[in-house]
Amino acid sequence: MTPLQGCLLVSSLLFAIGLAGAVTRRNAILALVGIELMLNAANLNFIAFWRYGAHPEALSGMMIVIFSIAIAAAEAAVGLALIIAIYRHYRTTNLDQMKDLKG
Amino acid sequence: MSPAFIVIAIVTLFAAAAAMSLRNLVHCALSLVVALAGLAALYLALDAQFVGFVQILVYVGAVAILIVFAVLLTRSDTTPNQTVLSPGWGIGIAISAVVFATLGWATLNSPGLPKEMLQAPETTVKNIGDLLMTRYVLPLEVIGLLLTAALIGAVIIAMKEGPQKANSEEQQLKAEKPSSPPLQGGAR
Amino acid sequence: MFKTLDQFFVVLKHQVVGFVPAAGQPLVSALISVSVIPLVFATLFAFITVFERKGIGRIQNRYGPNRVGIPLTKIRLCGFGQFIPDGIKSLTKEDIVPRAADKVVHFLAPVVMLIPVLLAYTVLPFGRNMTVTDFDAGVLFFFAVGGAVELSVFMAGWSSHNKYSMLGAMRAIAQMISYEIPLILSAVTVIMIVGSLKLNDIVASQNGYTHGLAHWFVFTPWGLAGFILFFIASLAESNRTPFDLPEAESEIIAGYFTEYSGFKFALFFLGEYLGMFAIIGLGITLFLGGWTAPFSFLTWVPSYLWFFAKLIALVFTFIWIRATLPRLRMDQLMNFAWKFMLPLSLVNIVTVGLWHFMDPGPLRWLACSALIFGTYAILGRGLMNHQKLAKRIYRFAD
Amino acid sequence: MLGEQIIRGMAVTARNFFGSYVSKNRLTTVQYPEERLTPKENTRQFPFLVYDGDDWEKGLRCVACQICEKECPPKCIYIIKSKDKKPDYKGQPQFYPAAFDVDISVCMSCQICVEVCPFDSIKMNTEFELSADDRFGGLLLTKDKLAMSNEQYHRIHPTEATAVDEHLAEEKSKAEAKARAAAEARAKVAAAPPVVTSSEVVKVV
Repeated sequence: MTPLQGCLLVSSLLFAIGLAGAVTRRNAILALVGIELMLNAANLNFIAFWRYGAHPEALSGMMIVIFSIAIAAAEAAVGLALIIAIYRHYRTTNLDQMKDLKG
Repeated sequence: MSPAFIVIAIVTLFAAAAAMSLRNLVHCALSLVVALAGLAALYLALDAQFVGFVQILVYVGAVAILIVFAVLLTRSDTTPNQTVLSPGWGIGIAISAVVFATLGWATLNSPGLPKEMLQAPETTVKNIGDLLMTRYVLPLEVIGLLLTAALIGAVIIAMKEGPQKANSEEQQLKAEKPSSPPLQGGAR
Repeated sequence: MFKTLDQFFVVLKHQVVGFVPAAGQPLVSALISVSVIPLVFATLFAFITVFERKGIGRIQNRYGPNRVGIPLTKIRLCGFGQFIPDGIKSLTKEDIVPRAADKVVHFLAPVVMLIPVLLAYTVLPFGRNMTVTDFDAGVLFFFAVGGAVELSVFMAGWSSHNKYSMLGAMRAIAQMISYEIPLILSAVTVIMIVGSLKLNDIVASQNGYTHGLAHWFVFTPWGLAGFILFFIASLAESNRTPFDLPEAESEIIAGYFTEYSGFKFALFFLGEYLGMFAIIGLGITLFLGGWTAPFSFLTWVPSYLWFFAKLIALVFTFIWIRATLPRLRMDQLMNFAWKFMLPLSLVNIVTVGLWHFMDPGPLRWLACSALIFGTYAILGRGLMNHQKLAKRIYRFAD
Repeated sequence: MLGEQIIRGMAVTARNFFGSYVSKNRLTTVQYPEERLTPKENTRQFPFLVYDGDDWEKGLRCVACQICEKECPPKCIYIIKSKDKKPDYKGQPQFYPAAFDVDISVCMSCQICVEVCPFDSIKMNTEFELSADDRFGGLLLTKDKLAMSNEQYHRIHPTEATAVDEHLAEEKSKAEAKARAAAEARAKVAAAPPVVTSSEVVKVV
């Protein structure tokens, strides 16, 4: 196993953990946490490929990760704002009880 | 792979698993912080210093606090005796296991992956800044716009509904004591 | 002679490392650096606690502690031995953990507080050639590890299962996040001028003299504004009066460390003071020229002495402010951060751009000063207009 | 202008800071064990028993009437009345306390014992350094520890002690005048046929 494969395996395991959490947990906040973990797994992939790739001096992988972190922060802010707004309405963060989006 | 990398990777994965499986939401958030800090350490091990610091600044400093605040703001008393998992949790676990198997198989069997690490490139903050201002200037502007939109959107979504309610409260107070001047210096 | 004095510690470390076989040299070098910093700053902390008590005493026309000197002798040292009994007391006290507390998180919180604070010291230049690691993104590293302190505050407040702790933690986090923005924005001005996030580069660019006066950034209009903004924000970041709402004794009985006692409380106390020194050290590096001397005829004084002299002077200003100003109210605190500090620091960034592109001369000075001062006057007026000070009326009490 | 008042306040505190080093009379506190303020005349801490003359056992004014024991709200006074009598300052035979204990760990310095004492024998002390290493015995003041001479009483409460002395002297002179009158009457009775019955004499006394 080469170092790059090790990085990729770690990132795919992280992605699987995030996916499992996002799909199985009842709580909306934890679903969001799972999505964050999946995003981070993708970031790790980018960094690994940048580092082991043919042209690390181009910094392209790093750039994508910087933008992706910015997007993830925005996503977390909006997602949590949505969860809080829904909580105000339904008094719950349980995803199974948020079945209708009529408002 | 250096032993440090392996140790950090194991800690990160365990923390991530804990973040997804613990019962107490605050514990979940705290183990998420450990996982994210571990990822930052992985970035440092891969010579991506700037990204590692940004990861800590954004995730540990901001996103984790945001999640913790959300957990505290949405505390409900009904959850403890219910299960923490959705009804179809078996299928979810199976899907993610399949995803991991596919990704792992693809990783281990791809022929063209580079084997050796090249000489670490000079990645000063100055280089990153130059690139952001030349080649990536359009994405940067778009990100700026997105962040502004997200900021405004988050504020509007999470804002308390109804200034009417606050008004009615004020009117009630006024009706209670019509002659009294407005409260000054007191807590609102 | 003065040169050797200036480089004394650097040479000493090289000598010590030279005794070690070559394989272990990096490790020993790192160990020396890592062990010296906590030692020096813990000593400074011990000294500052007494200094603070004495200073506040004098400001309130009291003596302050003046009894304890060197133990087992009659030498009193004006009471500067007071930290010895204080330390013994807090280390030997019973460590009480509430029954309802989350034991693991309760235990981890002080540790999580102290580690990032100590990490922050690794990038500060204490003297010429005296930096532990000079990261390329030093300022970013400093702010990144500073962000982890909020987390420990939350852990302490949440795990105590006490409403006052929780309130204090919430106040602390809200305050720290709000004031981190003007803090970073005021540091950005310096980074824009220097063009580097490396703290040694920032010091080097201030290490010059015109007519005997140093090129410190605080001697420019934007630098002065930036320094004052940074100073106020660092007061809030280190939870000092008048921004000490998170640990307001009279309102929420010491806030997030209400349920801490003994050694863990001492760790929190130490972490708070070390955080204060670190952020002051950053302010010195960014605006006050780091270890450089203010006048060219004073350059013979060893560089680290300048750093610590500036540090102690600023800490004294903190103490002076603590003894002068009362605590703010929560809404005043937030108003001040978002309606005054943030716009002013944004205008300050614009001013730095103007400063960068205008030709040197009195016109540049005039334009930049006018821009900052005008904004200050307008924002200050807006802040003052909100509060129509009148006699307080108690509606329900009488 | 924003910040103007802050600077003014900082100037005030700075003036205090430097002024406290320059002028000693700014410092209001006293370095306690070495120098101490003289207690105010009406300070009161815990009770003591006044005695006249040199011998405290003989001169104790207390007659063991036990009024203070009954009136004491926290019940910190404990008195045993003597079996025999001895003459008081007026020369009359009176009981005296065989034991008189005040538990100052219980005493709340209310001064009610002083108010009720008809013989001006219990007064309040100004002594406050009463710490002891024994919680029970050390804070229980017995008769010998409570006794304090009239001169000492004059030293700590001069005005009050003078008033008390005047009052006692008046009482004494009155009693003496009365005794003289009674003696004269008795002499008259002895000379002339009895006019006053013996029961009336007793009443007068």
